[in-house]
Amino acid sequence: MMGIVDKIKEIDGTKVTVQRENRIFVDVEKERVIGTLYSMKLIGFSQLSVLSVIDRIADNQFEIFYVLYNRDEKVNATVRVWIDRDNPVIETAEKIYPSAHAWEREIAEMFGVKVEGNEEAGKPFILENWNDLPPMRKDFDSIKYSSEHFVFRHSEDKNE
Amino acid sequence: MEKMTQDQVRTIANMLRKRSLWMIHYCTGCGAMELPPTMTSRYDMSRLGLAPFVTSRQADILLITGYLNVKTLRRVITVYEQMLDPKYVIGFGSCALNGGVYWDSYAVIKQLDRYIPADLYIAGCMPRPEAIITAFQDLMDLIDSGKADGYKRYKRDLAYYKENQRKVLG
Amino acid sequence: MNIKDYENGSFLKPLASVKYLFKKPHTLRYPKETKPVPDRYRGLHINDVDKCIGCGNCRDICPCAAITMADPSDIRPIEIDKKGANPVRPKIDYGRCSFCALCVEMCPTGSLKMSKDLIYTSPDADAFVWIPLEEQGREPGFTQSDEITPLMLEAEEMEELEPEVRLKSFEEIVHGFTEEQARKEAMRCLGCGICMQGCPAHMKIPEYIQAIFDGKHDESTKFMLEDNVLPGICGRICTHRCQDDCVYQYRGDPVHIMWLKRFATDQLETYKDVEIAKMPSSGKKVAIIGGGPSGLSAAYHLTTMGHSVTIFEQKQRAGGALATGIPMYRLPIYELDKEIGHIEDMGVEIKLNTQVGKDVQFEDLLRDYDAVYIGVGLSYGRSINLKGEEHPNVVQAIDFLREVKVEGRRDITKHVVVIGGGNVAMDVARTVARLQEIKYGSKDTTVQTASLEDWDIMPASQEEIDGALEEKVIFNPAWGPNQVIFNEDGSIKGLEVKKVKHVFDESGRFNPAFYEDQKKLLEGDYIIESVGQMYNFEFIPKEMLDKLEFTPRRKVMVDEYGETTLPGVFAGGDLVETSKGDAISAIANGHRAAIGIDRYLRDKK
Amino acid sequence: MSKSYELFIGPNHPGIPGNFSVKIELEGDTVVKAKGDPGYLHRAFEKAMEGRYYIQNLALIPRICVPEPDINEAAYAMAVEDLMGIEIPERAKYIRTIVLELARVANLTFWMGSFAATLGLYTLSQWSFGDRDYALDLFNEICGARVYHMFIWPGGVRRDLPPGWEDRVLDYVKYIKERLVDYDNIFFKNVMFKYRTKGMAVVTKEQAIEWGATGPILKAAGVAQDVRKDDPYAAYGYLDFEIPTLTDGDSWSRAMIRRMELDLSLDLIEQAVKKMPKKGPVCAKMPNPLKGIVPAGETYAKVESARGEHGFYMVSDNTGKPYRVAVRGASHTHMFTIAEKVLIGQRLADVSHTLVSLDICPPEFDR
Amino acid sequence: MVSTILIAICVPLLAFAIGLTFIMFKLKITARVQRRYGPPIIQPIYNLLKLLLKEDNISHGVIFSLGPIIALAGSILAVFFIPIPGLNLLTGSGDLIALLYIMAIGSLGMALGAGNTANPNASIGISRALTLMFGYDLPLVIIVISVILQYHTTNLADIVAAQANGHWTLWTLPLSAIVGFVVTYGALGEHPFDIITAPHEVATGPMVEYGGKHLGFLMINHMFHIYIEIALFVDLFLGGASNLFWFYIKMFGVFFIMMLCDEVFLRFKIDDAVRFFWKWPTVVALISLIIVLVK
Repeated sequence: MMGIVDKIKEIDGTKVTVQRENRIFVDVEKERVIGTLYSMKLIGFSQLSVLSVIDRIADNQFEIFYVLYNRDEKVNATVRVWIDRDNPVIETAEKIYPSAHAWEREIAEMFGVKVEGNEEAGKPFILENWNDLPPMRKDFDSIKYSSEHFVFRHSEDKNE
Repeated sequence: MEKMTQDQVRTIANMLRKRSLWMIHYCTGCGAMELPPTMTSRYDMSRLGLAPFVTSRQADILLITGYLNVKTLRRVITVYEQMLDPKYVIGFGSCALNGGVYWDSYAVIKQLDRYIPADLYIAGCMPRPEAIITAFQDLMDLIDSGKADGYKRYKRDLAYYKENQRKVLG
Repeated sequence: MNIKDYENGSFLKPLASVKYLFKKPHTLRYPKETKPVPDRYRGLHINDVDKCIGCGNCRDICPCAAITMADPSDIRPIEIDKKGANPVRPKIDYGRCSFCALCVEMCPTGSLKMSKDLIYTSPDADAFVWIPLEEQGREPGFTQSDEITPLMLEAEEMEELEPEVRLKSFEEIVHGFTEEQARKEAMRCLGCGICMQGCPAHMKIPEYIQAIFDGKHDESTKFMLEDNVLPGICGRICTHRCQDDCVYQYRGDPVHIMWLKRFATDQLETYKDVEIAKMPSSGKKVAIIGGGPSGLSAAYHLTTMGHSVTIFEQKQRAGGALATGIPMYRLPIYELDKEIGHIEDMGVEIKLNTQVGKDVQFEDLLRDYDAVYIGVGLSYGRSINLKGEEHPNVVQAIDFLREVKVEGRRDITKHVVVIGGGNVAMDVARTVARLQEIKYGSKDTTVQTASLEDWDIMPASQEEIDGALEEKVIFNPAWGPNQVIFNEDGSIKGLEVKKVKHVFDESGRFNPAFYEDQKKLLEGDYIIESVGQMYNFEFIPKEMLDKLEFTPRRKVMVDEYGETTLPGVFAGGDLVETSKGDAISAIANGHRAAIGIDRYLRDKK
Repeated sequence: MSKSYELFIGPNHPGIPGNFSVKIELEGDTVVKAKGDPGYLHRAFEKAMEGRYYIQNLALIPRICVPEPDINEAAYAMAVEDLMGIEIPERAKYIRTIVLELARVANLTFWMGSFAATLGLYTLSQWSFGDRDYALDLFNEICGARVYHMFIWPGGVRRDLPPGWEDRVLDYVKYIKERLVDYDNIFFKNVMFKYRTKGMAVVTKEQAIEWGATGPILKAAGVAQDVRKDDPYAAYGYLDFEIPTLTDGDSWSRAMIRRMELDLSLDLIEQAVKKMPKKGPVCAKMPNPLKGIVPAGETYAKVESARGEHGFYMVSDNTGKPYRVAVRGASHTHMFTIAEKVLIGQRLADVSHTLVSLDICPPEFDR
Repeated sequence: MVSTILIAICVPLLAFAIGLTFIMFKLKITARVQRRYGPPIIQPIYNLLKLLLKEDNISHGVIFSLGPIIALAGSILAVFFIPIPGLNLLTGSGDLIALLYIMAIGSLGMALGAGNTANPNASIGISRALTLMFGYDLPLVIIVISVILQYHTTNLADIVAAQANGHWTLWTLPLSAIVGFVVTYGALGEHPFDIITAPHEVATGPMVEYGGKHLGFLMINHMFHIYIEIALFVDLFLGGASNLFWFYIKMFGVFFIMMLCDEVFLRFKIDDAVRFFWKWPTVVALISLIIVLVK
């Protein structure tokens, strides 16, 4: 496993943390993320498992993470990149990982992240006629929205 | 006299209706997971004259199998309106009653009967096949006694239902 | 399997399946045929409402917000004023329930179960909410297990000095929790707040334990000070009735609320940094007679309400029984200084060595102050008129303890008999044991107690009894004192005791009866009477004292705000307290009186 | 016919596995474009989990994938255990293995029924759904629910096995093995089955790797990738097994891979029951669920579902509730990356069975 | 005259009754093979009556509503051409040829009605139905020709009469009989030929928009259809029957074998089905035809 860690370390601008056996975290700058992913694919991380976002609202940042898998070394590496929450723009990874396409559509819808280069990101995907904040953002209050839009039965004797 | 015959016709019709209930094959939620066992050889609900049918035009019962997402609700309403009278709706499990485990979700409606009239509810999350079969039998009793009149209510209170539907569907 | 067998399809093999045409189907013809429901089935709930204490843990753990706590009285009457219980029971909305049974796992009493019944239909959407009862006749299914439970049933062990070590000095026995232990113990708390009812002061126990868990000790102390001005002291000597009510008692060890309280206050050198809301000055003056816990409590709360308060304390040290009665090994003096110092910091004036009726006149107080609070407590030992008690070696416990704690008395005889079975008697006995150990090295010394009550009804707390037993105190339960037996030289030979028939009569009143023929002699040359204390109202002028009314049990009669029948005169502490007469009760009714005085002062305007 | 027209397969359509819709564009009878339209089962799990205690999420997680709920429980529990640094007892590992494999058997029999139904063989669906029911009864015994077991939880499993359960599991394994002979006869060895599926909906090895396929799709294309082997969890590390692979990557190979996996699962159950310690704790001591906090950190826990790699990416911020949980369902990639491409060029009659052959489970990507 | 009217009423009723009992048996046989008990034996009657008692009907225009009626009328007409022991009505020279044409009316009627809906599933279903008809018509025509050549008549009653005393076409022209069986099977639309209604593909195809009374008519039509196809096969190859009992037994025997195959086979794709019909059945039918010609 350490061999692959060294290989990742050789990629420009990466900060590698080994969490435990077979789990690596790679932190990169926003500008370098596509390059890093490309290099990662070259060294064997051929499968994109998850691509999603963590809303770091306290830091006013979005953390975008790509969980990659190296089939030969049997190692999972998570590439993490922090982007500005007020202007969340990220370049698409669909050219490198075709499966990123759908994940990017999802994060565009659920977090309002703009994905440059992905034509379908931003079009309705899971939601339909949604006209509120992107729902997975931390500042979207699901319970408030529910009580505004739906009516609970026996709501008089519940404290919700 | 004419009234008598009408009543008799209705009684006979209800008797026949309850013996042949076709449910539409539409899995709206996870409660549909207990339908295959109910439909197939282990519980075999066809013993009661029930059969899964494919299109809304042919079906008599609409099963709301659990939660209803807003996006699904739109289709369910269409399906319900396409079905021919008399038609019946069974709400499965907690979610159809009051949102169930998704009570705080922004995507799931909380009360089925605000949007389409439900004739019967089954408790459980999800109701097991025995409960589903019991529910079908209860529905048959309701049909027999003429109490399963959701489709009449829908026609009568259409404005109410449409208003509620418009509120969530926009 | 060999994949080659499957490479070529067969036309005839499928036809073999036609054989099932002639076989019996495996259909379960429900409802004609049923299959057994397993024992762990998670169906509709059952609740034994008599066992249930309405703690609301099921509501808190429910992922679906399906449970509300409702009054079941119109369906099934329950015992409303059950101790350590809320008069509500879970009401379950089956339009929410996900049948996860976490409520069952979390139920501290084990009253809530799941049944084997999950077949329920109704055309009425409102018919899916009810209060589950056992009477609904469902067969129990999923129940909790003692091996695997999300509850942390075992309490943290508290480190104590070994009996051999602790006897050698008056050093505090209990060390207090370490940070890690306290966190773990605080984690156990479920936050249900049932304990708050048990606490006379109704302290915000869940809140301060949560603050301890979060590591915010000053916030925790702030919560404590809202209801209890002496949290550090209570953290050591409290009778912790809260713990008796803790919901963990049904399946495991109660949370050590008292020691958690002690831990939090111990983390703070002073309470100066604790944010305490203080109201603007009202310009009113209140006099408080007696600097015991109730007086201190009333004084502190009145100060926070903006009144200026003066305490008149007869002795050279404030604190009442805390300062004079409770032995050092339970309550070190510095802790008292810390908390009284905090009260003084808040602006309470304490006039020590000022005896009302001698140095100051009660009438003057009534005149000079807007209100007067009497919290003199039971500061005189009660005699049982024992034959031979005039002997100088027969002393009152309260005097003995004061001498040891305040005046530093260290002399003791080799064989001591303590009369009484209460906590004070334990204090005395254990103090004696220490003094004997220090003086004689425990050689040929005895200390024994004689109490009317048998083991099962002994008023002393179990911890104290255990502690005393560890320190080799000999108990004589259910032996009542008869008379003191003297040697020829006039010294005491011992105490003659007789066997107790019963302590309380049929109607539950205190009315001891003895077997007159069963007697024995407890040998000892020093007898300490510890059978109760009494008050002294000599400082109140006769004409006013006549107006002061008392309850049948000779306590001062007060209204719900602590006001006596004399206008503007309030009372609290052991003077009014009819139950155990512990510090926390005194603190509680001091607080209550403070609220009453505040109301009185504002109404007076 | 050059004019193309659109057709919605689903959501109200028996040819779709669950409440889901695929918009296909047809030219004549041939698909020229396919687009998945998810969201009919969207319940906002990831949002809801952020607002609940770790243990409360137990009620939510099995609902992420309805036909095979246990993988969610296992992956979730593994993620929490990883963050808390807990090692679960040995016996719990084996129990988890048995439960997971039994769930896989249930899921695969269910899948067989659906697959046969899309090809028009309703007899097999009737049989296999009925046979699956016995597995549900076994689940019913250990945890009191047929579908949403909520049996595997952080720290181990929720209860020890009831007496005699292992024997009943072995009986069930034996029963299914007998039944499989009939299944083979009517379906897997049926000439029509071969005729309908051979060479259909091919995902080659290169495509499978490039598109990020996992599970049976990858195995059918010739890559032996399986989380059970590559990153052993539960007791898989102690068991002896080989990952089946085929080379063609067509619908037939995928079906046969699932058929082989069924054999493998039955074998694994037998092994696990045999090797399992007969006594011992089944759950580690866990903190009070209302207060217990999980140390801050991020982790990715994955298990092998019947569809492929199923993972939970969990972020904790040192409180009692997860900060973010991202669920990776294998179907996400299989639908939006693979199915949309593979469907092009198919006949209308094959759309439904292609979707089932890729084993699309809509709740996994709707969440 | 009275007897003619009586027969005109009785024959369709008889045909309907036979078709109905076959549907009843089908449900039970299917259930048993699938290891279950299945619906009550008279379930089809409940179904039918329930459909006819549906309170409202959705129509997509006159043609849509006419479709099932045309289909039904065509089927009833076809019934009259088939000789039933003791009840021969419209039999005469050339009736076999006429029957072949009339039998198509059912499908065409349905096509007419279903084509009027906007639902693409219906149109696909219709195109499949017609394609499938093209598929099985070729071998059907060939074997009918071979039968006609064999007996030198186009009168069904004569053909039945010629097979008396056990000289069934099945024995004399076994290859044609086998092809006839396959074609009849295909025409019934059972597995693997249930392409038209395939629920998982086109959601019951032509019937997708039909409900209530229309669906009821289509169901009645289906019962007639079963009767016509099997009765024709029995008349052509199994020598008809001298009385109703034997006629029914023979028909049931044929139907039973078909049902067993129905339970164990998967569905063809439409082009495969057509290819199938044009391949083996056609070749075999041609061989049989040649045999007849050579004889």
